[in-house]
Amino acid sequence: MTPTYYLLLSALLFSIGAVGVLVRRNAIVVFMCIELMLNSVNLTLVTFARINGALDGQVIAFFVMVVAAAEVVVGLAIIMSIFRTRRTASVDDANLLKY
Amino acid sequence: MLLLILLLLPLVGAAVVAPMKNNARTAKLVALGFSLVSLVLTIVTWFSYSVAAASSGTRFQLELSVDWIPAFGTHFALGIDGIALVMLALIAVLVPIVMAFSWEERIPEGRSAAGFYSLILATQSLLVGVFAATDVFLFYVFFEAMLVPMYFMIGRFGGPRRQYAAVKFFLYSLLGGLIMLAAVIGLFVVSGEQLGSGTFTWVDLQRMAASVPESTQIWLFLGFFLAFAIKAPLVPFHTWLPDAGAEAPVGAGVLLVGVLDKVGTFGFLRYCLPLFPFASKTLAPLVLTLAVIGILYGALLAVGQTDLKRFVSYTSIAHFGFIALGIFSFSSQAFAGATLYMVNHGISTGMLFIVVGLLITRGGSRLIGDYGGVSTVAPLLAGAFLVAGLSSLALPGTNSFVSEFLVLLGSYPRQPVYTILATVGIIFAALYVLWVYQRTMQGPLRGSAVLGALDTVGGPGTMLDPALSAKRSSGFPDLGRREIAVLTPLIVLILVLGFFPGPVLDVITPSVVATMNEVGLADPVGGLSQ
Amino acid sequence: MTELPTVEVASGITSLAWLLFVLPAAGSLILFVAGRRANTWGHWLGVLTVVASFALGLAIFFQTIGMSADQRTTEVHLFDWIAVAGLKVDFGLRLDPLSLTFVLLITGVGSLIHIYSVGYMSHDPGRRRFFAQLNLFVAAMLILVLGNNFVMLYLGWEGVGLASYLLIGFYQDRPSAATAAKKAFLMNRVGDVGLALAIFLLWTNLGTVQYTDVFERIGQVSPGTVVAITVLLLLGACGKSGQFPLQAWLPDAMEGPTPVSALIHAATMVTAGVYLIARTNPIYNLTESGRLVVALIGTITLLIGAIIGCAYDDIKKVLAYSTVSQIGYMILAVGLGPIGYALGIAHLLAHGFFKAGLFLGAGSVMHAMDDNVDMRRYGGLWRKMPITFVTFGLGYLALIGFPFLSGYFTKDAIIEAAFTAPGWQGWVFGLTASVAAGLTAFYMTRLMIMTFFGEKRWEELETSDGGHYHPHESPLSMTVPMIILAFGSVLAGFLLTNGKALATWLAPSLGELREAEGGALPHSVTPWLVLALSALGVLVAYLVVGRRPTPVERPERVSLPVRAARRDLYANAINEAVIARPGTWLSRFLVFVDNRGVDGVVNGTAALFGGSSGRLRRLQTGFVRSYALSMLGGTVLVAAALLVVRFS
Amino acid sequence: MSILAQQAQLTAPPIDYGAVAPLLIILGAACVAVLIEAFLPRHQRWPAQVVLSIVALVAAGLALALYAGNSGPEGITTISDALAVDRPTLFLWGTLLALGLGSILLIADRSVEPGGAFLASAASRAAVGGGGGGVATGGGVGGGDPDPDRGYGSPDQAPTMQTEVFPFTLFALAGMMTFCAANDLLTMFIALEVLSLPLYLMCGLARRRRLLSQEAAVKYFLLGAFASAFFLYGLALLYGYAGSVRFSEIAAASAGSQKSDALLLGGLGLLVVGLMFKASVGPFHTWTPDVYQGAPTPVTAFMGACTKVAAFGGILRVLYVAFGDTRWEWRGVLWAVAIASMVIGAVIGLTQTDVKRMIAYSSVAHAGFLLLGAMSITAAGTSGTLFYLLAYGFTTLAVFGVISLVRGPDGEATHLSQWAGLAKRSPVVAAVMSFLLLALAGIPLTSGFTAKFAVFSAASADGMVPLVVIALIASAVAAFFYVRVIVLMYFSEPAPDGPTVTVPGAFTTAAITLGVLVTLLLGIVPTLALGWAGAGTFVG
Repeated sequence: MTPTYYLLLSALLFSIGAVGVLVRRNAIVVFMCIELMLNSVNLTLVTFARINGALDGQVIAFFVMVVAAAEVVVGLAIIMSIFRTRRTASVDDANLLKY
Repeated sequence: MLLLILLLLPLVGAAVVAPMKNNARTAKLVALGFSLVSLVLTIVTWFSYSVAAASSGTRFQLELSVDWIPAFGTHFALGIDGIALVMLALIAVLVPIVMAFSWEERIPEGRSAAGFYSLILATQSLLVGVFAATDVFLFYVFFEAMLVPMYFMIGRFGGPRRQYAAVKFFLYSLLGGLIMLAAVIGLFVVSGEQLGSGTFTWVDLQRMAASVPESTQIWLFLGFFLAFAIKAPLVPFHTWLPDAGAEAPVGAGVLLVGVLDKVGTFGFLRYCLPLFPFASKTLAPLVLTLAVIGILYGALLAVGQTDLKRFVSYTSIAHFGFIALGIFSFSSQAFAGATLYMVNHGISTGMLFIVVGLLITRGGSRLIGDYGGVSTVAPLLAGAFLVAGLSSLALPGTNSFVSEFLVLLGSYPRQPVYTILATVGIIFAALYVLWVYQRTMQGPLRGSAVLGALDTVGGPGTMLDPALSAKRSSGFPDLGRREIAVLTPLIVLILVLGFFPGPVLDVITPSVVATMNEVGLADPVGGLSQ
Repeated sequence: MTELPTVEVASGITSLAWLLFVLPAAGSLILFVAGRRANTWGHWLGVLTVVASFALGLAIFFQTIGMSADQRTTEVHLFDWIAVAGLKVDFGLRLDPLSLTFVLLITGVGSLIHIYSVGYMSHDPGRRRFFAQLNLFVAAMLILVLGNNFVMLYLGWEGVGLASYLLIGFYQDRPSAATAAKKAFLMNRVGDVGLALAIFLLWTNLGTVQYTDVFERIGQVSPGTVVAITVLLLLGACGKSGQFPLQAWLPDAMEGPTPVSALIHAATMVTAGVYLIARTNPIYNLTESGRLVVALIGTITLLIGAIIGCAYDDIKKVLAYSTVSQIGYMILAVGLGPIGYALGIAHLLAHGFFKAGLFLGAGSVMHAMDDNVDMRRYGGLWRKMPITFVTFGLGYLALIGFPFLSGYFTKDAIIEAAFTAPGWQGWVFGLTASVAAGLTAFYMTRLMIMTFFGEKRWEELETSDGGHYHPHESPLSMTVPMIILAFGSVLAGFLLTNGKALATWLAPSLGELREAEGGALPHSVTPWLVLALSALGVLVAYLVVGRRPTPVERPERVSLPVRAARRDLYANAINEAVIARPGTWLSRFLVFVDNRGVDGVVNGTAALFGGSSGRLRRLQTGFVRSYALSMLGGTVLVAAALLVVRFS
Repeated sequence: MSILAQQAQLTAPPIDYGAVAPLLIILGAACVAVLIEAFLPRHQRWPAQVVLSIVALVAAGLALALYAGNSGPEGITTISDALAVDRPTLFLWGTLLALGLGSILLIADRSVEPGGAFLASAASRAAVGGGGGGVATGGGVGGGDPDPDRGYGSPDQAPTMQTEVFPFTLFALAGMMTFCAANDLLTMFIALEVLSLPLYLMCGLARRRRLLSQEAAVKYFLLGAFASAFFLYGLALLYGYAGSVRFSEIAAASAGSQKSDALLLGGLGLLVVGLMFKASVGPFHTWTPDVYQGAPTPVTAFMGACTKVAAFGGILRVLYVAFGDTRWEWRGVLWAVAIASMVIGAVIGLTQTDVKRMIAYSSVAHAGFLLLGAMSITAAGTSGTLFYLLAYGFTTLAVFGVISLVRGPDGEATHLSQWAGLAKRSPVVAAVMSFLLLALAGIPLTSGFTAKFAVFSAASADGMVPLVVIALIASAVAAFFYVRVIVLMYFSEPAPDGPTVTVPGAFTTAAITLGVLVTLLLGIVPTLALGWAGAGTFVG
């Protein structure tokens, strides 16, 4: 298999993630879509590392995972807090701030 | 050094006066004191200025230059030529008069006289900076900064639509200023290309002017021109002036129309022409067209006004047309005329504004239709109005005649068609002045403002009964002592400069001759007289 | 080419010539500044300064007349007025026979009228102001005639315009006075534009505005330019002298007090146009066509004035149109060139006497008639005011050219000269002038009959304040000037033309008076023709007016020509329709354009920004997903654009 | 295995501690702050945190000054080239530290609002009591809190505040410092997250208006994460293109250009989007108004000032070092972005009715102006942008400081109508605000003018005259809304139940004074700062 397929796959995943952010209402799901985007990038990185024959890509992917994990902690905390005050996790309900 | 003191003194005054909110009288006295000291210093400056040196080629005198922002090649550089000197003199004369005039001005609720006087002093300082700067960057800084105190003067102390007028004034000027900033930056960049390192020093930029590519000149010229055209104001960039002029308190209006707007025409003469000689010559027809349109259009609009202060503003638009005509006609006489016109217009329109202000103070209305037959109850006021009006229509023997005549005479050889059209404008000038005079001052007593003021004292009756007219005049009083004191210096200047403009012209002439050289043109009629 | 006199620096008493105008100017200034304090003595100061000026003028005159003809032109340099680079405008005086003649006329007649005014204005609360303005006028008029360059001329020119404006509008509470004053100033300004442009042309072509230099170098100028200059100067003259097409202001100017009409709008200021053309004769000498235009304008005006004069019932307006007409004669005369300059000036002087006298007489009549000016309400006054009647009558006879009185010598000389113009011009000018002379006799006779003869129509009428008329002779201060002027009316013509006294005296300024030769009619015929026409005019007037009672109310059913004449031959209507009303419309339209159009663009731009801002901010919906969409969209655009830029 | 072999050779990279000392001090302080939060009794935390933060900032500043004074104009890279400490870095660090100090002062102030803006609520007390540990969010549960104003702790004790905000600030600051010193994309990414994550949390910390605050946090977080993903994808593509994430190697690779430019440009595009998001450049600005409005004002001040500095520091470095040679490929696109940003900021700002939102749009417009400087890959462009950041940061800081002073009965009065006639009630505050607004408008004798001049002249010199003209027109349009506030404050009559102006405590006063002074000084005598900004350029 040529590495290009992996690149295409990751691009596809990235797009799915992006579209998911746009179409889903639940904050958690939106957030998971973003995680999907991050992970698709990991795939890209690893693929490029493979193509280039170097390890940097993989190393970067690890970094990304750690960052993503940290992001999850913070993100969930924020989503939790808003869920507690509003009793909903729908991002569309949070639109007091506009115009 | 003298110029620096002249610049800083009013600023110090402004800072001293500003906190005296609770003691209006002291504040006024202190402010007046500062302005009088400035006047004395300006007189000293006048005599320190050497006409002989200017004639022998010294471009600027009383110079002072300190490095300011080396990264931009800017200097805090002051210096004056004859043109700047007469403008400084105009400021120094007008400011005490404005202060004395505003002495009993009704300050709106919640504002303090200290604030107003402080703003006048601040404006004075910045205006001195504008005229005395010999560094383009410094000039620009003052050019923009002077908007701020004027903005506050209009917005805080003005008439009913002051917010609109102040914002319009500020934004319109700022827009012009920002476009000029683009040109200033462009000039800096071009000077970097031409001279190796960018500079803002006027003299260096002027020296480089001839070698700047023509298309570049045109763009840069347009940038400067637009700002100055808005400030001056030339038609069609004038609509802020009637609003600002009408809503500004009279004192601020005098400074606005009398001095602040002159920065525009001063800018034409000091910056547009010498720095972009090619563009100035190429685009002169455009400017002249605007100028002539301004003369006729402004005059016709002045005829159609119903508001006294707007009327004065529109007359100014016509006058600025004459000044622009003189500047873009490229002859020593026209230049000198335009420069003198700046001074004279400050005096005569300043006086017209003040007289109109006195009228409004008495009648409480700005509408022309609310006045009539004022000369019956207040003959001195009517007389002052007439003197100011005659000066405004450039009657020979008044100051404005000399300048208007010089402008037209100097313009004719190079621009006969424009000059003929402009000359026709003097008929309109007579029309608007005399018509307003007729409607407000002549005829039987009429108009709600006049009758209203009188009715509060005595009932209506035959007006020729002297006893009754004395009684009436307490409702619509004639000029008081303070008011006479305010107007007298202006009347004296109007007459003296009408018959003896020599000392002022002597100061101006070397500088306009230098400007002619910088533009690279010879006088069209110069050779014939030999 | 004219032979130009040598110009010398003034010496002796002549060097004091500046006092001539400084005295009245100072008087004026003092009266203005002193305010009410001067109410008791102000008028005497006014009289004194003008009389002193007159005395000084006489002294200078006698000194000058004692010198040889080629030394009579002198200059006094006071100071540099306007000097920039190549331009140098003197504040300087030129004293030569022409200017001295005018100085004497102005200060002489001026003195008389000042004295007259002391009586005439004695009941007016504004008398001090009146004398201040009258003094101002004398000063300005003297500057006008004394200046040694065109700018000084212009200074005086507009200065007298100002004085005229102030004096016409003297009765400030009368709206009609204010309107008339404004109209006078504006129409004068139209002329002033011409004068100004002429000055610009001279400067452009010659680089100077001094008379001496201009006259010396005018030969270098191309003929076309010379014509332009002469026509522009004529425009100036038309404005000031009430000539066609700018004649309409002069009759309205009668709103001013009568002494003003006498001094300014009859004797002196309105003749400034004649002075201007005479003064610039070296320029006019160069151009045949320029002079032709002048003569034509004069001819048209003298006819118009005479025709309209026949129709008015207002005594001052009749006299005003008579003035218009007589100045037309003068303009015609100077338009004839070297054969006419001196004749024009001679008629000007004679006219100054008799017309001033007539106006003062009219003032006296009005004084008696409670300021009523309608001749239909006069009648039979000769018994009540004999001095006025006699002096007025002498002025009348002088005006219609009664043999051996002033008009006979001066006006007939002009008509005679007019007939000598070449070709068709001789016929046109000569005949028109002759016919107008007949008309003059008609309207003046009509005026005399309606005023002094016939039944006393004022007896049954009430005055404006409800009382009855009590006609009376005027006080001495008024009658003495009238008597002196009556003497002038009788004698001036003979003295001036006898042995060509005036022409010889003026020769240094105007060149030798050339004898008119040839022409349409033989010289011997002309005086008889004019006399016959005048007699006819008198006769017709007697037949039409004198033989039947004059209705007190103006008959409205009159023939077309009368109707036209009553409406100033539609001059005002034309001005109104062509200039005033479109001007008002234009002004209103421009105000609209400025508010809605120009300012509309400004405010519209602001509104555009505001409106688009209001719409755009709606895009900020508050939904996080739409934000994400806009980010994604932006991203796609940026990425796509980058790639497109690279790969296209 | 080669990996093991490499491992055997692995040695710690050399670190120039002198150069990175400021960064380490801040990071260390942040860690200490966490420990304080964990171990000190609640009533001692505030003084301890404040002292720690200030000391750390001052110490970092001193370290920076020391290093800057001793090192030459050439920069160095350190920690295996992960960080570049060059003159722009030092300038940005200095700016960040100073702005950070100002922000800390604003955040620490407890006098403006009793207990400070981050007062722990009764609900979170319950949570604390139950769980024992500090919950990171200040919001807690329970919208229907009966007495949100009541103090925390013992009844006689002054209300204390949620002191977690201090470590957050320090961490964010450290992230920002790393961000603008980052010499490769990975470091940059990490730094981006380090600076972002605390900010997300800080946005949600508002004590009052909890709903708004939390909404701002959610929006900021989701969109921020979304943008991070783009950034990361760009990183990946560039890695694919250059085989490295180091700027200098990307530049070198693009110079060679044997590979597909699609990867380069695609990567650049996505990368730039991520950066633009942080810098709130339109059209990636959509979060800005909402978050600026919703976040507690001191946090907004911190965000508005410091994030802008960090983000543009990063943009400058990326564009200059990594993509300087390919500028002709991307400049056109950035032109469009800059125009969009200026127009969006200036135009939409016109009709805003909330002061904080208005300043947010103003920041969008300013981002457009800044982009002009960042796009001109010249020394003048760099120094101009740096100077602009310094000037803008202080002005913004002071503006939000002033905004936090104007309060109504229910908290900050940010609606413009509440500002009517403020000059009458509090002339000093109105004057200060007017001055700051004029600075934002770019009136001469304020830093705003000097900064604009520096940036625009650099842009003109680099051939972007039309853009400069557009920028100036946009400035004129934007001036309208600044002027409108002045009009309201000075020319309008005050509303009868208008807001009061709190007498600021020493901290807020100090912060505002600092901001105003810098704004004024940079307007009148900018020479020194311009000299620093132009002292050297980026190293690769």
